[in-house]
Amino acid sequence: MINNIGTELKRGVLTENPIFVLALGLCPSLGVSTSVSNGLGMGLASTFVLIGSNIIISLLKKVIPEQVRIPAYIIVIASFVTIVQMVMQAYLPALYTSLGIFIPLIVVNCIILGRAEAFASKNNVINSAIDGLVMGLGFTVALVVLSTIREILGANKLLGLEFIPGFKPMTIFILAPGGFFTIAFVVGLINFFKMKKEQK
Amino acid sequence: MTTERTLDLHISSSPHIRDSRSVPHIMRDVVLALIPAMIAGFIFFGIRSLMLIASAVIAAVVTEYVISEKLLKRSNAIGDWSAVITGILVAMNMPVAAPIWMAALGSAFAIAVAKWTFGGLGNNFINPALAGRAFLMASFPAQMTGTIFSQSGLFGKVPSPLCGMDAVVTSASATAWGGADALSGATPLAALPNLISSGANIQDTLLPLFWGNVGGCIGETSAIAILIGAIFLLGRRVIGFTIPVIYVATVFILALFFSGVEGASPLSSDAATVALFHILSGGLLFGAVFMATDMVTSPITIKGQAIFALGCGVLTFVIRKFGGYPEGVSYSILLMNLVTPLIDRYVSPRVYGTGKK
Amino acid sequence: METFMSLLQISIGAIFIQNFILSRFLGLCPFMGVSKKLSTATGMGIAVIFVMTVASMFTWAINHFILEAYNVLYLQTIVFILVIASLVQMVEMILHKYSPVLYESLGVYLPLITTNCAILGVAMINTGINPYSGSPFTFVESVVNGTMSGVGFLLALILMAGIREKIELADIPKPLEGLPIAFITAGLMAVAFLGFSGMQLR
Amino acid sequence: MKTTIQLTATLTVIATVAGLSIGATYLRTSDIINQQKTQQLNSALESLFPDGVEISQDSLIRSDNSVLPFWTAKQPNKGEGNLVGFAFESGGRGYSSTIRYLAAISADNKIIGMTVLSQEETPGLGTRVMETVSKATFWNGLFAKREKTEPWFQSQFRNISVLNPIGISKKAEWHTLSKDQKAELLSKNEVTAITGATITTKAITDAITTESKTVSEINEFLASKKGGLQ
Repeated sequence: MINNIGTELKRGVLTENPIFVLALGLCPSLGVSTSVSNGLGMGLASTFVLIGSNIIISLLKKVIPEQVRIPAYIIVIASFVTIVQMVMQAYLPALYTSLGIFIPLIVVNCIILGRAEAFASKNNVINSAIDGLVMGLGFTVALVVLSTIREILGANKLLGLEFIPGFKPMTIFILAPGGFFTIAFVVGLINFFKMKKEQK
Repeated sequence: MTTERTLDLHISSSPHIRDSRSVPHIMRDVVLALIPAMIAGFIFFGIRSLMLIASAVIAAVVTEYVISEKLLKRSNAIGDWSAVITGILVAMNMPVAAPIWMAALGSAFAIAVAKWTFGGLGNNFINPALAGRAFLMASFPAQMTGTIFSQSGLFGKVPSPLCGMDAVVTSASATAWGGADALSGATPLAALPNLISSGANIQDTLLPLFWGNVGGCIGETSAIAILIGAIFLLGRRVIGFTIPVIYVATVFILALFFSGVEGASPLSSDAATVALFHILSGGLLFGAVFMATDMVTSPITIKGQAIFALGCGVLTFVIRKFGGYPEGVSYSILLMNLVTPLIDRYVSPRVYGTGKK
Repeated sequence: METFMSLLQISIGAIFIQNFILSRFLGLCPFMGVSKKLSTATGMGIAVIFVMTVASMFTWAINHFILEAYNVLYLQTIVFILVIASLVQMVEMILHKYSPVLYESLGVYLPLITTNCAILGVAMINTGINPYSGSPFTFVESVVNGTMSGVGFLLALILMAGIREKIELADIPKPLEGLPIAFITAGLMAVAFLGFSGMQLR
Repeated sequence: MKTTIQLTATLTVIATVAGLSIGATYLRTSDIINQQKTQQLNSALESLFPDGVEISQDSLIRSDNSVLPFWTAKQPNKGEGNLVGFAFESGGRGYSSTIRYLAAISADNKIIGMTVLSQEETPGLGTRVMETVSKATFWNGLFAKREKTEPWFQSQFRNISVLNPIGISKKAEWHTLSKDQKAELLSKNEVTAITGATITTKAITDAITTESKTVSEINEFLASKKGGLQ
């Protein structure tokens, strides 16, 4: 039962962060985190799909028979993704182009099916919606953190504008290896602080 | 190339120990072996080459010290000279005109990311110095290859010293090659057809390549200096013959057979010249002697080493001929580093770790 | 000959240059999950090659003869994922019935593959433009692209598994244990694979 | 048996509802998407030609029976010789993608402007064909109005001749050069390479050089049309 939205937010963003803690949805988090605008766009699009699919699946939880629940969930999720895809193409064409195939791939983002299976199929509509929101925000925050680091180090830019005049960016950070290094050290840092806290 | 500590518990990846000398001794030999190449770098590229090396070495040692002593509180690592070698190798794999800070950044990355995230010497799976160079290559492609500059050495200016052989131009034959601009092909051999069609004698380029005074990275300029170091290391049995000989021979043979498009028909004397050019140019000798032979990241058995060296040779030639980067040596060694664990797994006739006495 | 060369170029691109894991970031979850042991990595890799090839055939045909022909390309995402899910199911049943040995070795990986973004990824890539020719992928090209992308996946997976077995006993700093060191390993592998970038047959 | 029917029925209902909602969204967005696409093309075309010209679409049939669409730009309210130039779309194989671009050519076969429509080159290297040089930094740029600048890589093609091969200089990037150096490059019919992305650069110059055939085809077509009208 969800009572406090603050605790829930903390859960989604920090203690159960989908990317940094649960290691779900790694492909888009590395694939699109080359710039903050991409990261933010991807995060919000996924959040929308997550809220939508959580709501619908929670509504339908009594109707969908156990045996076909996974295909049913996939249909629901894929429909939301398609809707996001079309809306984005219509109103944010630049973002749509730069996110490329990672938009349709939201369908196979494990966070979404995971939340449907683990939460929405067992809880009521409002709680499922809140769960989708906080998990989506956690995903978005993680993406923004990763993409901020990568855009600054790799292009010396933030939101497409020069960040520190004169700083020589290390292109590797917007290439594939830099994505791996960035997420490795962010997770390492999180682990480090966790361990320090546990020692106390 | 491992600490005694890791030898005890880390069986599968430990190197073959040929005698009872300790790690610091072996490492010191490697540093000594690098001295001729460093001198050659100084002679041909001037004092700046030594500044780059110094900057890289200091950064490597400081990084090693901070991580091992301060962050991880492990005290036995710093004395083994391996950080010094990594620093030297990173700098020697850079063009002399690269900014001084870049050498420091590259070797700091090599030590911190490629080596210490895995727990230090003996645990890394990839050659740290090459990882550092590849990091710089991907981050600052302009400074690591493209820009044309002149640098005064003791024997006058070296034209267009593009690291990793974006274009090799010897002082003597610069005009014959049509100047630096005409040569900005993707590989050294891309420049060769021009050379052949212009009627210049390719053989004239071989001697400068052998002695030095050609463009390129600091460490790779003089073949003779590298060979002196190689003979020393082989004599001290720090490295074996297998890797360097097979590596170089593979590239030579491939060039002999597949150099047709460069204007020379296979197996002709022209092809032999082109093949020699392949060996003497770029970082092949330097890589084969100092980097492919790294005990931690190359296979344990002789048979495994032969496969490793063959792979390096093939990849080097393929990248030089078809690749987007000008030079294939560092990437081919890095790629074969990835394969080393598999080679060790499947080619292991002897008991792990004991090596041959 | 020309066709062969273009297929070879597609293969080199799919395996080395645009490696699904090390360059495109597709299929990372199974990559991190099953790369701890060489045997499981090999099994998973082969299963992925198999499914990718079959999925490339079906999705290309469906895209070309149904979605494009009836101008309903906007249904692509939902149709593809359903096709892939049922294909995986079908492959599982066929293997179970006709090749119990293969089923024994690949069966456990098949359910994991439905949500592997590499499969949907390759189906989506096949609907686009072949970067080496500048025109849309043909059927043969898309199947080759699918198979070879799977081979690239397998290659990255077994290299990773070999390295992970090697560093298993390494004295890795505590905060970096587990996922972070796997990412750093993958990052260093990606650095080495940069050596293939821009490779072109000429 | 009952369960099978029930399962199928549920799935069918869900799929139908899903299909209907997707269809509904499609009907709402498809027009906007199409509008977006034409608008993009139009604004790209307008950016290539000087202000106030009339752009109209035309097409010719090539010798291999394929249709080549192109656009002509005319100075309005002028009689003879009012043709400013024409534009066509083309592409070249880059480093990791096909680079589509739109080129506008003047009556004397020089490039009026070139703009890259789509590319998927390596971030930080090849994608710099789209890079603009701007003094705006993150710190002042958030509040200041963003000026619209043309990517420097594309600017350097202005006045380059299409009929002669286009050379590549690797000395320094165009935006760092002085006025004299830029003029010298232009006299040699050269553009500068993006550092570390020579393949991308060469893809574009090669593609334009190959299109010199298209340029003369369009020229001939326009000349014959003019002749036919007289």
